[in-house]
Amino acid sequence: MTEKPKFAMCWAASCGGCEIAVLNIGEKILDVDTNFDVVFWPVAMDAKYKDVEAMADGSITLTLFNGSIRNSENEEIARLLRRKSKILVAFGSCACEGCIPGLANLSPVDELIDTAFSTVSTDPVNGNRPRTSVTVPDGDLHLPELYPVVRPLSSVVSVDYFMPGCPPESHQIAAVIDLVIKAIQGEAELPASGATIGAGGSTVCDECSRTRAVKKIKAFTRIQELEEVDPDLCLLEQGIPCNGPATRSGCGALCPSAGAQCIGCYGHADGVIDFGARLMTAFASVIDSEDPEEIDHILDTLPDPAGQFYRFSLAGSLLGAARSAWEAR
Amino acid sequence: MIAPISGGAGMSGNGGRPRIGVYVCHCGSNIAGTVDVTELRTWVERRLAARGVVVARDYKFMCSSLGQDLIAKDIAEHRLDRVVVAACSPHLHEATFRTACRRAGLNPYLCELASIREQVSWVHTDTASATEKAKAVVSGAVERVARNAPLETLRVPVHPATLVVGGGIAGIQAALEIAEAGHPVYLVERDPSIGGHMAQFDKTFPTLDCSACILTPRMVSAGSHENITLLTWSEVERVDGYVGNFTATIRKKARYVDIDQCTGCGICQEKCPKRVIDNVYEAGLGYRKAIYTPFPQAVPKYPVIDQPNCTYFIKGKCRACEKFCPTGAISFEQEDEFVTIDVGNIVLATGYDLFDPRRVTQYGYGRLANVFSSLEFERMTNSAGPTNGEIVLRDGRTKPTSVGIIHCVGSRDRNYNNYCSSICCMQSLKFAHLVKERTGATVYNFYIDMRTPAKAYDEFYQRVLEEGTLFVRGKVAEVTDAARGPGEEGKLIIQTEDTLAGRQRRIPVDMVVLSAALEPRKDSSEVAKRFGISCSHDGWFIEKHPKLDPVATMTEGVFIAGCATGPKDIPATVAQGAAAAARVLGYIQQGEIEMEPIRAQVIVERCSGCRICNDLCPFNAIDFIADRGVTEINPALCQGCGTCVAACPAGAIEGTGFSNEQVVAQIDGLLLRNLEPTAVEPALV
Amino acid sequence: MTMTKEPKTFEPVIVGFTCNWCSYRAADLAGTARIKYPPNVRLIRLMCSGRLDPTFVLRAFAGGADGVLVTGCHPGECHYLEQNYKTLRRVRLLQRTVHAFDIEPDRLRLVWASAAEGVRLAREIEDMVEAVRALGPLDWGNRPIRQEAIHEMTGGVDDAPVEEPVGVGGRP
Amino acid sequence: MQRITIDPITRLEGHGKIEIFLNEDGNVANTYFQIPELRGFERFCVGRPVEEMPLLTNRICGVCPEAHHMAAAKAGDAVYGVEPPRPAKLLRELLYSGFYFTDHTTHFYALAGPDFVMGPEAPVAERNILGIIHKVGVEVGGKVIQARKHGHAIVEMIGGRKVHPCTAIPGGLTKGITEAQRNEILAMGEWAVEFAQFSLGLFNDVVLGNEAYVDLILGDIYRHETYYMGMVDAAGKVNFYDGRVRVMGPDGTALGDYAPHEYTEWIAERAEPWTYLKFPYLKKVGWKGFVDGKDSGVYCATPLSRLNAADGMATPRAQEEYERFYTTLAGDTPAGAKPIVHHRLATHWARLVELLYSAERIVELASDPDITSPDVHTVPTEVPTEGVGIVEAPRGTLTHHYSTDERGVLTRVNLIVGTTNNYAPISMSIKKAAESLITGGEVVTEGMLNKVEMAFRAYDPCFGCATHSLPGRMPLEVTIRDATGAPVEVLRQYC
Repeated sequence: MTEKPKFAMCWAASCGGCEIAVLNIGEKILDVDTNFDVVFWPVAMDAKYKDVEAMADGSITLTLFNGSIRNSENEEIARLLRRKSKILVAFGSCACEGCIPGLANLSPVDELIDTAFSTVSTDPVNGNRPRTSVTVPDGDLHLPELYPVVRPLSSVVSVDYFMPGCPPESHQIAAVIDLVIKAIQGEAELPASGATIGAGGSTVCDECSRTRAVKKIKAFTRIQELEEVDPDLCLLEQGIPCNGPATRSGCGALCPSAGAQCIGCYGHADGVIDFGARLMTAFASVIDSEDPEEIDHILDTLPDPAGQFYRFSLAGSLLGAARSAWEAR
Repeated sequence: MIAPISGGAGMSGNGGRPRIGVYVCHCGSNIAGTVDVTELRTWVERRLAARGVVVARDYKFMCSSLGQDLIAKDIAEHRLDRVVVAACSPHLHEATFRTACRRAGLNPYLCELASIREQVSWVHTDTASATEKAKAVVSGAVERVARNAPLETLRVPVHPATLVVGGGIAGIQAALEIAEAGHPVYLVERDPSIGGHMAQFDKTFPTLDCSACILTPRMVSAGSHENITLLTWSEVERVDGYVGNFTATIRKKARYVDIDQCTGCGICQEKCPKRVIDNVYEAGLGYRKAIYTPFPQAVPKYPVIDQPNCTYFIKGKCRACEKFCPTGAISFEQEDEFVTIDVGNIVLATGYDLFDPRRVTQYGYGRLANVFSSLEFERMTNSAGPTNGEIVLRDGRTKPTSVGIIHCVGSRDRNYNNYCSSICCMQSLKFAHLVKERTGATVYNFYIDMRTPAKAYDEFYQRVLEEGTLFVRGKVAEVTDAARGPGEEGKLIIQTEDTLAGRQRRIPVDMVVLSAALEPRKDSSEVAKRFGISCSHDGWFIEKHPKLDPVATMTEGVFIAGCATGPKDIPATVAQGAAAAARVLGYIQQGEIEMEPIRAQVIVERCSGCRICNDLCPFNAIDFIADRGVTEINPALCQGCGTCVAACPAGAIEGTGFSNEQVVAQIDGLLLRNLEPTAVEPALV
Repeated sequence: MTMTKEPKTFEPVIVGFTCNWCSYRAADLAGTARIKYPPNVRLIRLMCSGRLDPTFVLRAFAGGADGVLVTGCHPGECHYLEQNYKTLRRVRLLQRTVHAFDIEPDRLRLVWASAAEGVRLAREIEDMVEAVRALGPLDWGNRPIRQEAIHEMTGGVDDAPVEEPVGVGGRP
Repeated sequence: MQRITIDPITRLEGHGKIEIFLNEDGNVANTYFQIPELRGFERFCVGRPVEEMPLLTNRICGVCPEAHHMAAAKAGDAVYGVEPPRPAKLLRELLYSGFYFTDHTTHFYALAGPDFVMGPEAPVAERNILGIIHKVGVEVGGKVIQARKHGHAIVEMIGGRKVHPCTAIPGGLTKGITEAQRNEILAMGEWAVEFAQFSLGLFNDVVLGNEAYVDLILGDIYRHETYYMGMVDAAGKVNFYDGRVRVMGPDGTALGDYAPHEYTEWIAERAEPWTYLKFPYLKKVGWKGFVDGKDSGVYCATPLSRLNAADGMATPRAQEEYERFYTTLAGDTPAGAKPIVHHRLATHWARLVELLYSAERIVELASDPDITSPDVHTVPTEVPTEGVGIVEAPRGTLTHHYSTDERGVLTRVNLIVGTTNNYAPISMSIKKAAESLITGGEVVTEGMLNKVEMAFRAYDPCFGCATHSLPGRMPLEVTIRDATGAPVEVLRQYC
């Protein structure tokens, strides 16, 4: 019989949640094993980086890539797997748009290090800071240099599919694996290149069971400051800055159904270039005032616009990073 | 770097790379004088070929028939599916070139104008930088047009009836024109009678023919016309729907007179014991009864009971009118009544309010007895008026020996209104003439500038000059009765600067007439909102285009005429009434209306029903379909502003004609990002 | 250190958004009246300032614009009645947001200009060009951004052969 | 001088990179365990609203997000000086116990287990969960998967999501649980208790029943006499969610204990220029370098540490195991001192004791009448200022410290992540393992690689989050270079 299609899963800078999500698909894992020849999956198996280099270009059928690009090594692996893979999937929020760690792009990388090494509990002892090359009594030691900004996978290589979520929901992962297997067996069509898979085409409100009326907001409220959160009414209408309206559907509106605002981990909907732009315009639209001063007062109740609008998508946004971060180094 | 806008799927309907023709107009030397058109054309050829440009030409006058033929020829020969004309502002020639394209078999919306005249050659001087900017502008237009979709204009049926709001001469004119053409009209007037301000005048400048003589026949035929439903003592409460299909709700205020019984004999008015100062028609100079028709020639002839002033309504007894009415038409139980009507078009001719001269305290109106407002003076000179046409002081007897007429009261004055009320000069000249004619008094006209532009106006000015009226050029500082010398005793002294003589003057007179400004109706902004149109900051209704479309508004099917759009004399007002009627008739004639296909549209499968957009449309075009949990947009109500498109957090609303694709591509084109290669590891398959 | 890369006199590029009814006509008027202003601004016509999607502004900055000028009808004079108020709210929020990206307030301005205010518009443009010139280049043009954003917008790369365009000057 | 580089290529937040320098005699001169990555949460959390911290810091680690979620929520409570209602506290701890149950299960069966069940010398391919299944029967595999499912189910019910929960906010939670959910959890809890006992049984048979392993555990390779840290409740018993942090001396006499807000008096962090991670140590004792003993501020925060620091376990069965643990391993303890176990490999046993505790705790909490109360949030009334939140992460005491402006927007953030506590001891264990296995430049065997790995896997380090996965291993590459630096031999494992 002909050999099985090859499967790879790899991460760059990520937290491991995506891997856990994949493991949480339970029995489906076995389908992967029966239908694919798993050639590279460092967390799960004996994988030789060099073996991948040795493979023919395009010989891996499906590669799930999670994590963002934070250093040269991340980029190297990304480019290698792009060359070796027929279908490269940006898997999870980090790979798709940078995720929470992308917020680092609001400050220059040196500031990140300085801050981490000047906390209240850190010894000021000879103001030690990590250096990329340092000589110790026993010899020289090297640390990889951090890139000035976090970047999503697609800013380094072209990506065939995007699978959003922090992490992607297990049932969605299972569905995608099913689809690919069917496609390989010629029983199904793969979506057009560049498409987003394992998610809905609309936004979270579509899956949210909360009732909605016409929105008019005189002030945004912080969830912990609300005496009584109405369990059935749209959170945004209660003044809670919920990202649901702009966030792609697919999770099943988990957070809103748990009484917490959507924080936007599934990224933007189809055809959108910049998540923040969509959410910004949505919030601006529901502000109930035409008086410049009052508008400013209302906007003051949103203490952190950049963080609110780009919580997950900053690295993948049109601006990508603050100017000071871009210009660092 | 930003990846280039690539051709292909997203770009042109026919798939693959579009075939764009670019035409650079010299506009004689208007453009070519500043922009190096040859350099521009060759740059387009060289750099934009990869973007789909297959033909680039420059030509002396693209808008000429030869220029248009040039495009038509290329569309055929080079199978162009897109056209960019780099010329003047789209507001000038977009229609021209789109029509040219349509004639050549290309959908007109696949043609874009790049304004390199108004926005480049006319505003910049340095050829090099102007040419560079022109390149960017054209590049932007090329990227945009590549993503234009062929569009078809929307068509909606037109209800043949028309609502005319305002029974002044403008409204009457419009109503008659439409009715004469054989279509039903509802003429709504808030006062008891139609006629408006014109009914209060005696003579009309410059011909001095009697106002009543020319107006009354019009009022009568409007009142009796089989196609006109007169709704006086009525106001429009609300308006729904859209062009061709409006529904208006009208409040018919209680008249307390059953017009089916009333013959208009007038006995009730004789018998009514209650006299009321008539502040409206008689400008406070005369009296009327508590049951009244505003003036003898009123149309309709039925009176109304002035409820707040009627003894019965105050004290609960009297009912004199009821007692004496031969037909038992009086009915105190009457209540406001609401009627809803369906109409296809609306004409707003709501007129103006007169500036209250009390506001200019230094002129003493209301304080100094013999200072009169222009309207008071109109009534005084009216043979049917309170003084039977006698020009006398407040005492009602003494003829003035000297009269001062002050122009521009409340106009051309930054404290009140910056604009010129346009009729005051002629009105003041008319007053001067009437004073001379009827009293032989010395007349002074105090003016800032004399404005007599229209037909036979300046001749009238010359005539008044010859009659010996004295003209003092300068703004009057004050009117006072504080005499400084024997000559001023018991007189009104007009303190003014004589800018021709170059000195201050004090001129004692017996009577002062203030030519008050015309102002927008107090409630003009509410009215505008009700009809979905807008007002300028000083309160006049805004026309769709001040020159090219003066009687249309941004809201299709709602037209404006007369002083509601700004001060006008009677001829201009009548002309506008007729013009509005003509526009309405045009629509009715077509049976359906073509609407610009620039509209917003919901991609239902992307709509999450978040309802962010629901409150954004002032035209109520956005509906939430509760059972399906999605929002939809009514294309007929949508005016195409695109606010909801920009607001949709899901990117689920498309803006036809101004899609994100088009605008973003244009931005990239303007910034010349479209000339760059991409820099990522490409996909394999 | 960005400055050193720039020519002596830095010529900022400003993208301007105009509404079809007021500010674009103001620009036309400036033209017909031959009022001069610096060529650094490139205008885009929208039907209404309410059409201004924050994406447009961000795209302009990301695409290399040093400044963005948003213009519309005066409050209360919007040809679509009240849409420019929505623009006002959007731009205010946008200004707060881009601040976190170190984009100075002067680089994103909102100006009301009626169809009659050609001079005013020209002066506003002049003023902004100078303000941005003083701030120096924003230099976002060469930053790597998410590629599929463009993918989504414009479809895949088209490799149809490029045809030599016909170019003829003067008479046909 | 020779240099050996052990460079795991699997990367997560600060994955490990080990440099071993040999002297001319071919003996270990020194080892450096480098963390070559930093993400800068301390910086970019500044400017964010404090209520977002439980959601943002979740993303520090996808394996133990619950720990950060809780620490952040507690810091949030402290910032507002607000006391969550009792039901909210119970629910938070219940969620947390569910998480502990999953996490400890995963670690024992996927990582530690194989080392013992299969043996450190067993072939690579067998030393994983599948190996265990083959050896002790298929049903184990099923049980392990079941255990992870139950744990995640509890987390999802209370936390709203399986990974990266979202319900904890300053003052409590956004939601409670229903009666039906309580019963479900109760059932899972009872199952969990059995499973934990089964696991201890397995450990007892396979490991303690095997001389070689007992020697390995009690051997000197993995023994350090350091201080130990762990959170204890009012009764001095181990608690994961709340209490005071107790510091136990190597000799079994307590150095003292502290409330969260006092942590800066107790903990300081040493920065070295050759790594992106800092070395926390006991301020009161001081930094003496990578050495153990009573005079060195180096401390350890692991399941073993928690047992060493506490007087016992708060649940009956776990308490029994606790006692058995010390009678078996502690040996003779000086009078008045608390029995202490210094053998790092004993951590795996300690972890199973905690596994049983977490299971019993699930049952206890789920049985509490308050657990279904809808009263799960107190609205803060104080002006937010500053606060510290501490929980016991499976990998060590986790400290979040926030300062905010009057709007509750963060102005300063300090995080001491579980694993960081153990950075120094891990480095020491690695060095010790290397020393004991490399002598006279003797050619290193693959066993050695695994033993080095075992040295730090005992700590279950989070910068090896990779090693949490099924049926994972941390790939290592060792290059031996001669004095000139030229490679003599390269040994690889899984890379």
